[in-house]
Amino acid sequence: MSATVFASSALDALGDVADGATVMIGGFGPAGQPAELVVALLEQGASGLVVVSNNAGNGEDPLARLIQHGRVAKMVCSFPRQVDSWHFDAAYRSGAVELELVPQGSLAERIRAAGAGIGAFFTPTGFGTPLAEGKEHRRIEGVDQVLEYAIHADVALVRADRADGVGNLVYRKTARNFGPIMAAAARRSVAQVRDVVPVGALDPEAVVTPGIYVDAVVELTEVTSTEVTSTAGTSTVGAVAAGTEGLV
Amino acid sequence: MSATVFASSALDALGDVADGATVMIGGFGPAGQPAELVVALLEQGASGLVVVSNNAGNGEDPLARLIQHGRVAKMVCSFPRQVDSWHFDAAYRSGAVELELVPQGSLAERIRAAGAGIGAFFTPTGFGTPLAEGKEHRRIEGVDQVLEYAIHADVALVRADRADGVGNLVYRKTARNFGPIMAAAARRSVAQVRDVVPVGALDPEAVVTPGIYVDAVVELTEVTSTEVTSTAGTSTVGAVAAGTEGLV
Amino acid sequence: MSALDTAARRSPLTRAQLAARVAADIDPGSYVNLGIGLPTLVADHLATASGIMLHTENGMLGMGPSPEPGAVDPDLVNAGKAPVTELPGASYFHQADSFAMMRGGHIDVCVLGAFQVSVSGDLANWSTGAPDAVPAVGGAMDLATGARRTVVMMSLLTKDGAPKLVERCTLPLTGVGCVSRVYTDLAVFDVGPDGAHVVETFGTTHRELEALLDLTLGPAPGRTR
Amino acid sequence: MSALDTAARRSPLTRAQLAARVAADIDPGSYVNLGIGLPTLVADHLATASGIMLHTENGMLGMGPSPEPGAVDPDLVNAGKAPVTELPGASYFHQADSFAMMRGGHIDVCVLGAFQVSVSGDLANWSTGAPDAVPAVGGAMDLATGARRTVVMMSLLTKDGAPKLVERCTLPLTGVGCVSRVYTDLAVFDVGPDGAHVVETFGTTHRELEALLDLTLGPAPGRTR
Repeated sequence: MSATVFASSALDALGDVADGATVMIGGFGPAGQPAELVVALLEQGASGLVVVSNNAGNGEDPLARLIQHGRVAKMVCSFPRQVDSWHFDAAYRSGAVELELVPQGSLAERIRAAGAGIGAFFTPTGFGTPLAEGKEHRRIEGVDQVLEYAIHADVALVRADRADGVGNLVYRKTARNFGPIMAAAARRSVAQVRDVVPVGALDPEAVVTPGIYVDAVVELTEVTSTEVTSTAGTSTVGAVAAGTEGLV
Repeated sequence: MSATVFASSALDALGDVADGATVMIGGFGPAGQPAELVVALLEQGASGLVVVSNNAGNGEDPLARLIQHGRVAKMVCSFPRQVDSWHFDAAYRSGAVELELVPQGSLAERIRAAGAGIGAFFTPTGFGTPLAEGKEHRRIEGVDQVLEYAIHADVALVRADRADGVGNLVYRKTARNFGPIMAAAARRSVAQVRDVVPVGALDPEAVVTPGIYVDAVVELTEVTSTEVTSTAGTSTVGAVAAGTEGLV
Repeated sequence: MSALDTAARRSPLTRAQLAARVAADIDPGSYVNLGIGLPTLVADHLATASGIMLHTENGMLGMGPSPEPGAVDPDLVNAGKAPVTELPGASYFHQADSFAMMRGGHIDVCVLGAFQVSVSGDLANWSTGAPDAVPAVGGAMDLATGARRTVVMMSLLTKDGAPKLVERCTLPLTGVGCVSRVYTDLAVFDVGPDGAHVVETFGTTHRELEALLDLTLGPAPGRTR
Repeated sequence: MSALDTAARRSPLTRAQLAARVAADIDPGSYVNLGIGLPTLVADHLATASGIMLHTENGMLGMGPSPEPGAVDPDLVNAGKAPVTELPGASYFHQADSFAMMRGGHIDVCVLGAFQVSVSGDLANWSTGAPDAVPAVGGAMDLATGARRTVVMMSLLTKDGAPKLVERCTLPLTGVGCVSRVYTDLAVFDVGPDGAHVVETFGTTHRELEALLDLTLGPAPGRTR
């Protein structure tokens, strides 16, 4: 990709997104979610979107509102059901949004495959389960494996910690999650960062996303993010938690 | 893998290698080659080895000598022919060593696949060429692709720059090359490093190979390495260089 | 096992005792993933000197316990999206690398919760099968099949008293034949191609378990029934 | 093109002029991979202010020129294993990531040498087909098919005077239909599904080229023959 552009607002960085576009949105819940870029996408107005993201929004966060406002035709994700994913729940139950449920590791690897020019791969994950129904499979070296295809996107929205002047990115802790692979998988990648530093200020050995994967950067010093609950366990979500309710 | 062991010599770090074992050896030419570990492999005595390495030795370096001494039954590599690869050349022409030639990117991806639990993948590289003959292929999203399988190993020998007390590794510049993916692809991975630092001395954001992939580390402060020619161009090697000899 | 007093063996295990029992089987220096929910309790029973490193599939090795109030970092969370801390020797990586670590068989032990486990080691822990539920899977399938050793930690019976160790899972599967051991409040079982074997009982007997579960259970290895 | 004076167009290009001609077509801010051998000369003709970043497939973006004598770092080499330097904004990555960058279509331009190129854009640059040669491929196939735009830089004729732009490659292929433009000492050609078109000539004519190559060549886009 050609040189990274530095934008003065999230909306400028976002640029044009067509109706029906496939948009990858980074983050694992609130950690690493590019909240301001998703707000810009809300403002920008594109609809009929296919959104690829691990979760389907929490509470009233921007991704949840994007779904609430009927802008998302389909979600490709691994864990849409959370304690506070009411907007997705309602849209899904009403049939307003389609869901492609993908095991998290297969989702990650399919996104990586797109960025890496790999058309498809065989993975053991999901074999023999409902999520592999209808999918091609074969036994390789004694292990049954399912064929999974690359997921490409038109636009990726990610949040990083810092960018340098050529668009190299570094992240913070577990907020790294989907950012690096999504930035590589989309035709156009947009990063919101806390800080833009001069070229040469990032250690070349520690760059996580080389600038080649980054088309636009916007510096947003005041990154809002949904509050993380401060007590371990209270935000424990989903099937396994529910499954263990009956214990002892 | 369980906790990383810190050995006092390359031979101790190497441990037992069985005859017929598949051994991955890091490095791109001399850069990143774990020379002392290959010397230890020479001493250790295993034969009938399948060696996975980008090149097949330079001059009298340890990998070249391993081939010279008849210890290698098969090489899996992308670029065995170099100006100074006389030991491999002789062994190949005499039929003493078998060669599986793999495009460099497919070699890297097949090694990564082994570490990542991916059985096989479709890649456009090599389609329609002699290196894809007899391989399964199909058209995915309009691109013809070849099915390539993971390459596993019994042992990986890599060179890193520093290790911390739990086996996390960082590399130096382009010596990183095959180290990280080979360390992940082998049942047992051994790293020679210039320096062992205390736990906590490496930035968790900049660890390249987490200690989970490293079974043994040996600190070798005096790392010998084959001299790199000091003038760009004189070590230019191989087909393309030969192909341009006729120009103007 | 050594962490449990003999009294515990004479009655069903509490959640904490069960967590201690699971922890006692984890070798020092292991790399471990603890599934969300009940398995997270195991962390409290791992000796700090054990050198055990915790993996969280959202992209970290060397995960530490919950932070002190006021020290919460929204960029540092576990797979349940709860705040955690970083221990010395930690490392961060992206999602594809994190699941490569799981799928590639590098995690020594993964401890998961379950709705059902079959005697052959099939696991059902991601879907209740309720037709109106919003489906969600997360990393459950990758965790189940990726680790070198996947064990389950659960109550042996549902709240309604139905067995969760079963001949054949009736709920949607997470993975086929992936579980090797099942730790419950009433007993520890090995499961696999040879069926279920009782390893240890807590306040019950082999015969009572067979009646409770309506299963034929083999004896622990090296024991006769 | 602007880097060449008009005199150059009246005679075959020297290697340096050819390198300048290739460089003139590379947009500022591009990410570029220069194959080993002749294409490395292109680096000398890229304006330092152009913001062009060089990729070397052994694991680096932001590669700089050869070091001063005495400043050679054996850990910092290019794909030809010759020592290079690091420019500000550089980054390092492992081999799988480096070839993902190539294969995934992220490199804007890749400049390669060739033994033969066909009018449809097939490339042969890794094997002379000699039965006694030790085969070696390196990154040639990945480079040929991975970049957004793959161009070839070569002499139009072999030392023996045989054409290297051909109807159909007779040497083992590196990639099928992967080349879009061919820069030679005598002319620049576009190649692809519609066959070969002459873009520009140096000291020769369209008609002379057709005779020399024994090919039917289309005119440059927007021109009649």
